[in-house]
Amino acid sequence: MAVEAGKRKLGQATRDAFGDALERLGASRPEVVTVDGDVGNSTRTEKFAKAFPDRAFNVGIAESNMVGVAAGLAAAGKTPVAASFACFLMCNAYDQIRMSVAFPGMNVKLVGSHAGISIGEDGPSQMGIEDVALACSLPGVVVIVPADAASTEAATAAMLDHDGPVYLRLGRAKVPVIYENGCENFEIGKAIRLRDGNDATIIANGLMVSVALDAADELAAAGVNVRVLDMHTAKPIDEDAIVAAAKETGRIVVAEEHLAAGGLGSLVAQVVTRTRPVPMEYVNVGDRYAESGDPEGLLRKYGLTSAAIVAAIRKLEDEG
Amino acid sequence: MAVEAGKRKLGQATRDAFGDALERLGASRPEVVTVDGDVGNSTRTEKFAKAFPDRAFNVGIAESNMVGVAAGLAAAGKTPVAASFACFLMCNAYDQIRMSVAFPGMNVKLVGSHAGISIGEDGPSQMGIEDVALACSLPGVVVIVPADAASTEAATAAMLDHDGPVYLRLGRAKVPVIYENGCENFEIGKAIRLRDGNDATIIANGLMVSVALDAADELAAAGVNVRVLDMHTAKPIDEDAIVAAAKETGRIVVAEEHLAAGGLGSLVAQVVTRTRPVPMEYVNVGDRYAESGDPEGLLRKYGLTSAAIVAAIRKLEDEG
Amino acid sequence: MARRAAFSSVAPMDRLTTNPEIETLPVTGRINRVSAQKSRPSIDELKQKAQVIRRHIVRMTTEAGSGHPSSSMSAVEVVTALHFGGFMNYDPKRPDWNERDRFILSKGHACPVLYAAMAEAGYFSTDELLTLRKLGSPLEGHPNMRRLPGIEASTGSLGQGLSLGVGHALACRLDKLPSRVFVMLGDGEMGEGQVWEAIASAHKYRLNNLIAIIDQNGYQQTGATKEVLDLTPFDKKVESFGWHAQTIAGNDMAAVVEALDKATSNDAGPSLIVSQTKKGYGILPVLEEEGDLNYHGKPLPPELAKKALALLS
Amino acid sequence: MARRAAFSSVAPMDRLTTNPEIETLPVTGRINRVSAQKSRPSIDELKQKAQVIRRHIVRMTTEAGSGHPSSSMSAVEVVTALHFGGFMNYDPKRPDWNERDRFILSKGHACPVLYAAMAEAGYFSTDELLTLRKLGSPLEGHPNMRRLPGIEASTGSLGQGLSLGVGHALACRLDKLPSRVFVMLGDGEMGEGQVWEAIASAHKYRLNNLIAIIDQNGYQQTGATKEVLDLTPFDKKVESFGWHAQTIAGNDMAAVVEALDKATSNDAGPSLIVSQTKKGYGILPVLEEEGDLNYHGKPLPPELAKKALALLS
Ligand SMILES: Cc1ncc(C[n+]2csc(CCOP(=O)(O)OP(=O)(O)O)c2C)c(N)n1
Ligand SMILES: Cc1ncc(C[n+]2csc(CCOP(=O)(O)OP(=O)(O)O)c2C)c(N)n1
Ligand SMILES: [Mg+2]
Ligand SMILES: [Mg+2]
Repeated sequence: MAVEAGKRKLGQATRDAFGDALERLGASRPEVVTVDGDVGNSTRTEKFAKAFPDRAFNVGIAESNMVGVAAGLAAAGKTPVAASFACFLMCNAYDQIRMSVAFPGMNVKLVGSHAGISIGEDGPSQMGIEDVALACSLPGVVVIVPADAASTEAATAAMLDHDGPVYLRLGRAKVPVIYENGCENFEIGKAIRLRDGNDATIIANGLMVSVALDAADELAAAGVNVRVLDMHTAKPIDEDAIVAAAKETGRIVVAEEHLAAGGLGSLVAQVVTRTRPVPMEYVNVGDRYAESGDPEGLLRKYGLTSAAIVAAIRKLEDEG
Repeated sequence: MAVEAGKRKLGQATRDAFGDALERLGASRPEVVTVDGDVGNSTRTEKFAKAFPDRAFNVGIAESNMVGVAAGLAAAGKTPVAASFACFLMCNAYDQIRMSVAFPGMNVKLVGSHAGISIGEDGPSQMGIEDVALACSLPGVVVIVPADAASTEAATAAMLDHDGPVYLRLGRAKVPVIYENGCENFEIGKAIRLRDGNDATIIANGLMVSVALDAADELAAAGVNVRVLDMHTAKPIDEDAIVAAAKETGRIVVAEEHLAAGGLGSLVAQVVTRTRPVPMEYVNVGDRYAESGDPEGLLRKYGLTSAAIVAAIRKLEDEG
Repeated sequence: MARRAAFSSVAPMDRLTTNPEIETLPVTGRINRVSAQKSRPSIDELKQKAQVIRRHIVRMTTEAGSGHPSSSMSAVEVVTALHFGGFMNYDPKRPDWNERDRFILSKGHACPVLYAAMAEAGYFSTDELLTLRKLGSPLEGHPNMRRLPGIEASTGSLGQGLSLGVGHALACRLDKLPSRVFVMLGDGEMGEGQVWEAIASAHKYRLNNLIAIIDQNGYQQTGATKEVLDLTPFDKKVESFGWHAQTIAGNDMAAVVEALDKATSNDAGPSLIVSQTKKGYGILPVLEEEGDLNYHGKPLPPELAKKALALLS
Repeated sequence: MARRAAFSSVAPMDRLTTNPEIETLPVTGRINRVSAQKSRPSIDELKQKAQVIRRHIVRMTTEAGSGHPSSSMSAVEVVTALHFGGFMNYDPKRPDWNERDRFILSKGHACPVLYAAMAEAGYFSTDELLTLRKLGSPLEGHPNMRRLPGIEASTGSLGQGLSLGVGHALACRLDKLPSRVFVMLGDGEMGEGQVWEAIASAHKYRLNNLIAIIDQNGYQQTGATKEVLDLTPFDKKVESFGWHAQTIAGNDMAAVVEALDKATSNDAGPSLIVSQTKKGYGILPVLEEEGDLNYHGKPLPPELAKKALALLS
């Protein structure tokens, strides 16, 4: 269930960090409620639900209604957290999110766990690999893809503090620790520069942040100094950080556990072409569904590795 | 109900051209069936349904089931056309399209009418402005956005001939004629060069193709020669045409009746940055829902005008 | 039941003056539910109000040149009774007053009836009705809660309103508010699976502050519901999901008032009113002449509007 | 009914030899429906087959280290009776034979029961069962029709299978095929609105070639269905949508066979079997010992698998 940790210590899965944070933050925020679709033990809202049973609603396997109920609770002044697998939340309730949440700007917190192919054996039906594209196609919705436990904790607090709809993308597998001393400077819409460098930039989110750091380490050993940005907020995207990266490093690789279309890569590309056109490469799942298998094997097979990122940087170097 | 025709003759709405073509093509293709969600008189599948009542199924206001039934029909060898408003089809049945159509590669033809803000008075709930992003996030699904009646007719035939899932995006309003003598060289995945020029390129689809031609005319009068591509297929995208445009014209504007995120612009940007980074500008709805109003007024208010395209080209010129 | 005992809100009377037109009829939405029986306007007064609303619907959609008058017409008695028959507490000056009762028009395309009722109730001037669907007007083609205070839900994609109602009802219960939540659905709309999900969840939580009304006007967009997707009898189906249900003649004001009385005194759980109506009720002779008893999604051309208004005067 | 009269397909007998294991039992899926009554294997033979399938389920999920054995166990009798009790015509060598009957496992997470039945039926070797969920294996965590011939639908997102079944049934009717379509759903899965949309549309088209089975094992992912979302009694609800419905003891092979007999001789429209089962049936003592009668989505650890296999021998 874990993924390659590289040199980093393996920490909690982001869903676990979220579950812990929600329970903790829920204590002092009586307006927070959860709406579940029979997967609270997977998304980890279960912890909140056990602590605050009166504020937890499980509507069964009915994601459309789950989102609608959350929107109604929000309209009446609550801060509902509606959680399911990323794919069932975003795909199965998309019109409800569009019309009942995004369009009226309801203060609903949408939490999708089991994002990406790293869920492993359950296979493609349970993998959210289009969820970021879908979430970013919702005007007014903030989209956060945290990389590790500490940033998830910070993101959960930021999400609850933000006045308006938010989508938080979480993974199932344990992931390496990025922020060893917490992530206190987490701010929605502000990328975090994890590694300095001027030869190229890797912009990553979620699971791929630690993979990007591995790639940067490898390249550093070969004398290539690569900047690494944790672009935890896909929307609103940190244009300044992107423009600076384009200007100062001249090459950008975007790495994400997502389809090519509509993900972080496409958002960065639009900024780059509008501001400072530079060569880019993309490390992602491409345009295909994955399959069942062990998480590590899948990440390798579908090219979400530090080797793939290194190769992308090398390609950009070769081209000029 | 019509939109600005510029110098061009106003022709049929693309939904009307589709309805006519489907009825005609259906006669010689007994495997074609329609599955409707109570809006056949809006999508114009009604014509087919009247001609071939035994092959037309209207499951009522239930888009999820509509898509699932279509997928079952396809699994059993039929060529179902599942049609609704673009937003209800793509947004309300997205998970069904993902799991029952795209993942198993079912030969379902998804047709979304009433795309874009040019539907006018009915307002945002009925406007599909995220449908292209959603459709392009479906591995293996061909996405076509025709510009006028003739190309819609050709696209309808190409869609039925294609073995696999297709999304066809249609508009409600009458649109100017682009292909006066038909569109016989229509080919999925091959952009059509409507205007030659080397100062810049406008890549457009749907309604915005005629607006792009208006902009090109205006610029030509001022001595700026702009290439215009009808990028009717958003997926698979015509990389060659994009690379050539980048190389030969150095500047690209993408114009579409869609949100900024995940649309044609984002697809072109990814190709451009991977192959030949050049400055780009985007003319689209941005990141917001529109409102009720007359189509022309809306297109103006939301910046989908030839003036906006001209301004975008001018901006690129000024920058270098 | 606790929520009944807790009820005490009485809407201030000065709100009566918001809208000049409103004073022509002693029908208001601001009657204390507890004393509704005594102060409720007469059926005749409510019928008169319904007539006023019907005239607004014809005028505003014809002026707009698009819209759904027939879908609005069938719902007039229920919307009128709710807003002016003493069944809903609300304050047009404080649309976010948390003790208000809430009305969600899930069949959002019928918003002309709601806009007309809101104008009559004093949320905005009746003159604004004629801006329907015009660029810049908050009276959009489908209700937009962000632009028009008093609208409880942005609807237009069918099937979503009852889930919103469940959410409101749960929140009101959590906050120990006396508020009731009314949701109006179309009979065609009942084809959406989300509605059945919401029905099931309302029963799970025994939401006795939730009342759904199906406007069974017999038609949906492409034809008669019994041909497109026949879900009648609705009461049997929804009862099988654990709800209380009644079926009434929904264009008969007295029957509507009686049904709302019953529904609002059912404390066991959610309650359904199957309101059997006619699409276009009030202007049926005009539609008959046109040979289209569905007349879905189109306004009356000016000459027919004239005839219709004559029928409604 | 026309579709019955048109029936004439008899599956060739040589298919019996596809899988060596299959010959150990004279139970096959290739019996002409018309003569099913005569050539049908005995209840005891079917029970033996069920036991073989249960052993496969335990072994393959424990070997995989993940999966849904308890969800598979409850469904064994129905899946066995369908595939080996003479209720389905199919040909493992021609999975796309258009006269085949179709089985759609809408509760796709229970695919181990289907894979085991398919291996027993000769679609592939029983050895392959142990590749379940491994990278490269077509026996994915949820059924993938693109990679495993014989799988009729790629499921895993709950709620979608019945709509697919409606599509198949419509196509079979259009093509005048004698095929029947069987769809198995979970009781938790019934919360999905799409299922109710499909139920309504199956009634609209009076699909007498469609049979749905709800595996009412009383649990869904997070607990007992009666606590999470209680939709019982299912028969009353689905009957109110116009279906024929029966409720049976779904882990009793004789009852299952009798119910399938009844369902397949109902020509008026779609038919439902509410199959009341126990989640994990066959290994209940092991689950009881573990104190988890739902045991959702986890394999037995090797030592428990041993105990389970002992129970099943
Ligand atoms: C999800 C969705 N699908 C389709 C439509 C298009 N549509 C608008 S009104 C309508 C018919 C509604 O029928 P009914 O619910 O009976 O309402 P009525 O107009 O008869 O009052 C349809 C299909 C929609 N608005 N939303
Ligand atoms: C649309 C969707 N939502 C959630 C899930 C996650 N999930 C997998 S199995 C399951 C419980 C299923 O319960 P039930 O239908 O009763 O099947 P059982 O396992 O009891 O046979 C859930 C919620 C899913 N697969 N699909
Ligand atoms: Mg109706
Ligand atoms: Mg169950």
